[in-house]
Amino acid sequence: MAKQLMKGNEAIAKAAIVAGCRAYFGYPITPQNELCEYMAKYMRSSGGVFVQAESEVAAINMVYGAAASGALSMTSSSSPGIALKQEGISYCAGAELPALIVSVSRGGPGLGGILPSQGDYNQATRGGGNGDYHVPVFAPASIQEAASLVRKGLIVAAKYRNPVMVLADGVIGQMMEPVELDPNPIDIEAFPWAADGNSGVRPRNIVNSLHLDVDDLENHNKHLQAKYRAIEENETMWEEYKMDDAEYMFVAYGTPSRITKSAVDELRSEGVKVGLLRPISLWPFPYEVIHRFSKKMKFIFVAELSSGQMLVDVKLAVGYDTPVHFYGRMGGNIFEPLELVAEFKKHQEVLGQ
Amino acid sequence: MAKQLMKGNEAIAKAAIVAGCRAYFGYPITPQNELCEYMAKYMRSSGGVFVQAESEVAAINMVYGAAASGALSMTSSSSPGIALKQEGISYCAGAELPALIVSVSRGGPGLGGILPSQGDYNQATRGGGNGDYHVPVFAPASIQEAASLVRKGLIVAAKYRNPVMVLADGVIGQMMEPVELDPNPIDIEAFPWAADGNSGVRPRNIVNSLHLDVDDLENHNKHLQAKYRAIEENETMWEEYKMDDAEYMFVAYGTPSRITKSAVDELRSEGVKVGLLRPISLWPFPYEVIHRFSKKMKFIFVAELSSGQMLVDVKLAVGYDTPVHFYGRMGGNIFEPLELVAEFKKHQEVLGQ
Amino acid sequence: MKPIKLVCAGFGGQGVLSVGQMVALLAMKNNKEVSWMPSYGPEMRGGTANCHVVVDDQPIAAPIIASGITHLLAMNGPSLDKFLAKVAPGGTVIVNKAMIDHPLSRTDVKVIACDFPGLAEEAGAMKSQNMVAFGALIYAMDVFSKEDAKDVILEKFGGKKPELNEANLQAFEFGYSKH
Amino acid sequence: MKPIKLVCAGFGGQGVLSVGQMVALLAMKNNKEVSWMPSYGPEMRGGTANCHVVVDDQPIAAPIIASGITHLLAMNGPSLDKFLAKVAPGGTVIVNKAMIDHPLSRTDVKVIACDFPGLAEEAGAMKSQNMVAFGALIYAMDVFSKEDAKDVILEKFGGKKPELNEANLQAFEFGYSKH
Amino acid sequence: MRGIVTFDENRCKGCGLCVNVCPVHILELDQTKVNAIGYHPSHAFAPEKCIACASCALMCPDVVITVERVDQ
Amino acid sequence: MRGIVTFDENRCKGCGLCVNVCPVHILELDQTKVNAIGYHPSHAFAPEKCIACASCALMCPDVVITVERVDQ
Amino acid sequence: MTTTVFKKTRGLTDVPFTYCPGCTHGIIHRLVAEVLEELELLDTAVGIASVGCSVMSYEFFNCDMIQAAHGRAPAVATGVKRTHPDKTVFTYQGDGDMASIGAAEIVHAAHRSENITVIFVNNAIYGMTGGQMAPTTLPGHVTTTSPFGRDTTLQGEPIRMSEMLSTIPGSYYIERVTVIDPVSVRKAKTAIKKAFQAQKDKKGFSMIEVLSTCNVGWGVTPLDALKQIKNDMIPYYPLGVYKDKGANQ
Amino acid sequence: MTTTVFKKTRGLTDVPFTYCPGCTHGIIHRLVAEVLEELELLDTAVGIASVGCSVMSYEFFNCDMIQAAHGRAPAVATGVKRTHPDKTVFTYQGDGDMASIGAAEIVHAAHRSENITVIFVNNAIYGMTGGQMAPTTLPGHVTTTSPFGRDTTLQGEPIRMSEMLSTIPGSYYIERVTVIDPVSVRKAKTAIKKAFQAQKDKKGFSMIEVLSTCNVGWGVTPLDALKQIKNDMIPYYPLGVYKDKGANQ
Ligand SMILES: Cc1ncc(C[n+]2csc(CCOP(=O)(O)OP(=O)(O)O)c2C)c(N)n1
Ligand SMILES: Cc1ncc(C[n+]2csc(CCOP(=O)(O)OP(=O)(O)O)c2C)c(N)n1
Ligand code: SF4
Ligand code: SF4
Ligand code: SF4
Ligand code: SF4
Ligand code: SF4
Ligand code: SF4
Ligand SMILES: [Mg+2]
Ligand SMILES: [Mg+2]
Repeated sequence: MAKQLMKGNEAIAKAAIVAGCRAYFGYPITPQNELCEYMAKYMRSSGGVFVQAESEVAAINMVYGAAASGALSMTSSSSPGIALKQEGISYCAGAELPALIVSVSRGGPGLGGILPSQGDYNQATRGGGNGDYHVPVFAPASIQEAASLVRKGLIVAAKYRNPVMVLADGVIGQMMEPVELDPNPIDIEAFPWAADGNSGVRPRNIVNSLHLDVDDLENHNKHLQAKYRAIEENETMWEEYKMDDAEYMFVAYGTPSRITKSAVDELRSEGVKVGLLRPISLWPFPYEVIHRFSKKMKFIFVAELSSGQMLVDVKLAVGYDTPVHFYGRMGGNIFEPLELVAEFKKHQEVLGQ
Repeated sequence: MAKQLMKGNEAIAKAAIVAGCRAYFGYPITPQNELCEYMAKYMRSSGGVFVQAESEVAAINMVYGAAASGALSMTSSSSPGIALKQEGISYCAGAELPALIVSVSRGGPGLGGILPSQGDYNQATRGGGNGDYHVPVFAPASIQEAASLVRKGLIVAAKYRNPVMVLADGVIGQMMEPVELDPNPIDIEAFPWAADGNSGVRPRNIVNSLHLDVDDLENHNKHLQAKYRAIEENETMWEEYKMDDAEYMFVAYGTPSRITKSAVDELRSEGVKVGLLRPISLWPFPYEVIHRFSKKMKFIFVAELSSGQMLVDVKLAVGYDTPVHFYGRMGGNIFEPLELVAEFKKHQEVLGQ
Repeated sequence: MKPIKLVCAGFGGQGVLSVGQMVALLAMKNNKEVSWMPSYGPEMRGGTANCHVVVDDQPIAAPIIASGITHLLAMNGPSLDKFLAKVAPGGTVIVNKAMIDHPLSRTDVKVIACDFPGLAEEAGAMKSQNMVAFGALIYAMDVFSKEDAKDVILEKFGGKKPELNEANLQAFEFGYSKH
Repeated sequence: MKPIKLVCAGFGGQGVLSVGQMVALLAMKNNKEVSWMPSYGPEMRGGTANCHVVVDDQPIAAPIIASGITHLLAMNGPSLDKFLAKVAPGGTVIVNKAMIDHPLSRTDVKVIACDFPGLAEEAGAMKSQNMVAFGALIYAMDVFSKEDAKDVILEKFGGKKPELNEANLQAFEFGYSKH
Repeated sequence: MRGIVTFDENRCKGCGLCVNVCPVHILELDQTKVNAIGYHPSHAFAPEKCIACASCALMCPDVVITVERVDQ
Repeated sequence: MRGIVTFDENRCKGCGLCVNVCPVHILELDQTKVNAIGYHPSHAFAPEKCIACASCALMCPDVVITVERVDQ
Repeated sequence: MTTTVFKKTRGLTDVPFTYCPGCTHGIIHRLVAEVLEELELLDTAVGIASVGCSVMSYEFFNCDMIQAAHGRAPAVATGVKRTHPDKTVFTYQGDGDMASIGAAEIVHAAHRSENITVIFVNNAIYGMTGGQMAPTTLPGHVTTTSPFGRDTTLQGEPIRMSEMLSTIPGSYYIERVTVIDPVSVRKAKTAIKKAFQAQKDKKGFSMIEVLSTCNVGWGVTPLDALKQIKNDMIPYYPLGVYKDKGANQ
Repeated sequence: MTTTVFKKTRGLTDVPFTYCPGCTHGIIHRLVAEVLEELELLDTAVGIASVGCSVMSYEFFNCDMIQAAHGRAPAVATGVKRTHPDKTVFTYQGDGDMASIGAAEIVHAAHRSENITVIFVNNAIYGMTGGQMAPTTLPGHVTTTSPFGRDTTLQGEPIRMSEMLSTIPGSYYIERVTVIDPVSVRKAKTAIKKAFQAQKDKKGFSMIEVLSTCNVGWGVTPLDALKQIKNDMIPYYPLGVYKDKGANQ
């Protein structure tokens, strides 16, 4: 398809439709409303289903139903709305249902504010639903990437029978950028396990997350864990920017990673050998590559629009041998490249360099 | 009060009432039903309020209302029910309201099973609500401790104006043990910020988590973060068992820590210098003490009724210098002391000891 | 004292959970460490119930008995089938006489067969079958005194159903002595 | 090309978001990197709206312009008040003539004062005030061709409101030339 | 009209709903028997009197009962 | 009956609800003025005709209007 | 020669019900299954099992089944029906599930007039979790969370779901029935059939409320439980058709 | 000498409303505030602000205020009222908030007959989030999520909350009013007063539904919005008393 100037929310919606998503269930919330509204406008004419649910709880359970009966489906929301979906997401994971959840996050906690924030990293990567489960979380840094990750998300969801989340900050949702969509529907086979009312022609199907027998439930969990290991193996994504000869490493994701790139460029222009490692999949998190790089770094600098939630994962990757510094803004404030440069230099000075 | 044989769920309920909790809002779910039922029976005669809410969502919002108007209040539930409370918990955190949430967890994900599990560690410690917030999480290993931690939880909640969670596995909820309750109500002053309908005698009060202005919201978040640092400073709790001369360290919490103690005793009886570090507060997590001990250990062994959720915190504490091994059961299965001993020895053998 | 790992199992309504609780109360009375853990939830919908009681001088590690049962009270056939394999060699199994027409599949355990319904009827209340079982259990354990056990019965049920006191105590006596 | 950091601000309904979008489309046409970012949500309830447009040869780092505005289009007084301080020294400010009876508080910026309502009326449609502004902006930027800009106007509005085409193009011309 | 009533005995939970509803009073719980799932199952003690009304079957919550009519 | 109608001008959002409802048609939006919040505020162009009916005030969503009655 | 008057429907699997002896959940299951068989819907039906004693109904109904989160069966059914408009979709829900935690979902399935059939088993209690009060529990009745009897001044008067949902324009057919004797069982079946027929005819939302027993939760014998429906429940929850948009056509 | 016929009530703070020009949220605010002042409840009232355009009403009502999560105001009010039975507790909720996401909470506040007063502002749209369809949006009306007009075959016919909640035994007083001219404004105030009086008299759940405009969301002028209520909304949502348990006493 030709390049178009599109709003992130709309590009996400369109990418999903083009990729073959055929059912959308959602509830309005800023800053993702245009996504829901795009679906209202175009899903039907694409032969799909749009339902404005009575709530986020209902929306995720409609997704559960659609997915259980074999439809490639999705929902979207923002921070408090995602919180309300946690039980449903856990059910999807437990029953092994493919589904795409788009989270366009804003400031919290509580009602918080509506401006861009990354305070929902934990919410996305650590669930909040019950039980031992994981949801792959992909975090785009541009509208183009948002569209590709939506596509990728649907593929991964279908492949592993698991819900997948695309976590976009409010900037991604609201911004317009040129974007070129892959015009081809994704290629997935019909789901033989789907409870789609065809028990006339095959043994009946049951979709369920209840396992009253302990051994049953333990085995089910082992099966899930094995699947999660496979996802970690195959679906970890990250970008390296000027890391080849780097002595310092920034780690940032989403929109802030772009600002961080500018900071890298600025510092490079001053001769500082610094690079950026950008996690694209937040779960599975690129622990290994960060660990590997960390050994060569003088320090690592994590920049987030939160109090430091990804920071914990970076520390987990790094261990104690390399210092990890942090700079964050909250509440909708966004740092600027020079702000990061200044913070960076403070730590450099301490090192005496 | 005299020692009584009490079920965990009932001891928790009674401890809360005796400590001065005057409002309970809940919804039935196994394995916490006796807690709700105890409240139904005794809250009124204690001068308090019992409401069976229409759902867990409603229950946590009733708690929000009671707390906002200055009542020391609580709710309880189990895994999927806790998932449904996440938005409300985030609101409580955002509006800085004291509240006690008791989670008597079972197997997951989804509907899962009803037998004891620790698969909700992430759910409890990483939230799942939106935004940058923390909830202190206390995990008892006996009925006696459950009662004390309920009391402690109410104190901490009131002191810091923050929701607190007591995370009990199903064993704690269902088991009976002798317990002695502190008969004294806790000592807290009236909340001057409460919106309790007394604007006739003081300036009007507003309880709110909305901050549309970015700087406002950022400052609010900084204030919250400072509070969380204070809680980390003051409220981190753990138990050390035979750690003085230990060369190996188990880490386990809740009921499994008792089984782990038996394993320690068994191994000690064979001359192995092994101890147990039991986190009591899961957030704030005792990172520091675990890190300190880790330096002296040949290896660390984490035992959980999950796929390894606390394990991540232990690794975060330890770093890469000491090996961290893991053994877990899921779905309601519980390991036995000798099972742990056998696993332990496998790792010892690899070490060649 | 050697640790007691007791499982009481039977149909719902037979009062096996109460038997376990009485043992726990008795242990408390004697300053022992004790835990009592029931089966719970829809598991019980099937009509069976059980509880695990651990008594020790040390703090109790595992309140759920996965193996090494020292005492099994099985008040119906399915319960016996379910738990017999987990009884420690040398352990004691207390069953209703009528249930064991066939010899047990294990020979390395002691068996106390008691006519629960018969003795209860004799004591004056069919409802007191679990008191018969309690009596047999206390006898088998040989740790607690008969007097303490009777006190516990009165403490637990004396208030609620005083009219049953006589029968309960009598049933306990029968259970303690007649097998 | 020196990066453009444009803020367009005004009352809701004045069409400032469209002006920004047209600049973005123009940039795309010229194979530039570009981002467009609106204010959103209840922020807009107050009646004001704005958008940030960044145009560059490099991929855009920050789509939100916190400082260093190179071009500011302020279609009402509050918008001028809000953003003037963030304009880079040497930057350009495009305003409605009527708004600047008093001299600006800054002397280190270029000012293009344009009679938006007057010129729009002259062009034939009061609704085209933002086209006047767009013209002034393209003139001030001095990066894109007038022809491309007119194409963009037609692409964006030609289909929806063909009856306005003439007036829009005329308004653009006036904005481009009359200040 | 004559009927044949048969019981899938090992599914019976001895609830007695069928017993109560039989218009010719020919059903009872068999106190002498315990079925595979632990209950005294229902049975017809005078099966020849069955009029094939199916009331018992309609009320049985566990789908234990089959009723046939002997066509004359 | 004579009334005095006064406007808290800088709260007015120029919605016109008051204008429309005045029975004696003495209100209008003042197109010559822009108030502090950017609107053409309402005003009474013939205040002496006010009959103190308070209809305008009842309809004003922004509580701009005060109405007094001149007691005779 | 003999003719079969009654035999187990193909609409049920062979798995024995897990319900307590005498629990009328079993009768209601059978009726739904018979209707599915008789209307030849079994091979194209998708049933939604809710959370309650009937949570395991996915084992019992002999068609495709989906187990839904507590209270959310109508939302799950919406997801299925919208993506599979030609399949027959039904939910089977208890009163705790539907009248309490799932109140919003049932109201809005009716509001959107989802073309589904809802079997609402009102036993005036939470059976599964051990006998807590439901929104439908009768005044004065003792449950584990109304240990002194439901006190209407604190806990309200019971809610009547059929009456309430009938006010929603989108609801098409709503009837309340019971299963306390052969006559009422037959009537219940007719109602259930009508509801599924309405779905077949694409008429929109239909619901059959069945007054059902929970003898264990009520603490009475199975027979007394039937009497309790007759004496206590029916007076408060009158049987009958509450909404029939097709009636005047 | 002059007498004040109308002046701003002490029930409102001096903070200017954030509503769009001509939005009748402002009128409704004023009426509630006047009633609180006149019944002398201001000093002991706790208001619950819901999520919607009126989210900031905690800035406007001159009494203690609590901001509640979207749809949960009745639950929050329950928490307040149960622990402070002698205070006056009210919620102020939009139609998205109450009729959609909060349907369960409002049904159950009525069910338990919580002694609170609910002000339900029905403007048939989601104002705050930019004009999406509400359960109350009229058939055919274009919104951002019903871009081709509300299609009742897919999105159902609008729900009537006053009618629905009136079927709940616990509801005590329910009336639907509007504020499109001085006469209706006066009536609305009388209704609101009656509702608060009911609370004062410990009668239980009361709700006043106010048909309100969202000229911005509807895409019309403030004046036309008033007409739209009269011509389109009132015929579908008839004004009047739907429940008055006190009427026959
Ligand atoms: C979110 C959630 N909350 C609570 C529960 C616990 N729960 C299971 S069944 C049930 C009530 C069932 O009652 P009802 O719907 O009336 O069905 P019945 O058992 O009476 O047939 C509850 C509260 C749950 N599983 N999930
Ligand atoms: C859980 C949650 N979901 C969604 C939202 C977004 N949201 C804010 S206001 C609103 C709708 C408000 O509409 P209504 O209640 O009708 O009030 P109005 O603005 O029309 O007065 C929504 C969906 C939210 N804040 N929280
Ligand atoms: S079919 Fe009728 S007559 Fe025959 S046993 Fe059953 S109820 Fe009795
Ligand atoms: S109704 Fe069925 S289950 Fe009950 S006794 Fe009769 S045959 Fe047995
Ligand atoms: S009080 Fe009546 S007459 Fe006077 S200005 Fe207002 S509406 Fe007109
Ligand atoms: S009604 Fe009020 S806000 Fe509207 S124009 Fe009149 S005075 Fe101004
Ligand atoms: S608990 Fe009640 S509803 Fe559940 S199976 Fe038993 S009798 Fe039936
Ligand atoms: S958006 Fe609508 S409801 Fe909200 S303030 Fe504006 S006019 Fe009123
Ligand atoms: Mg029920
Ligand atoms: Mg609205």
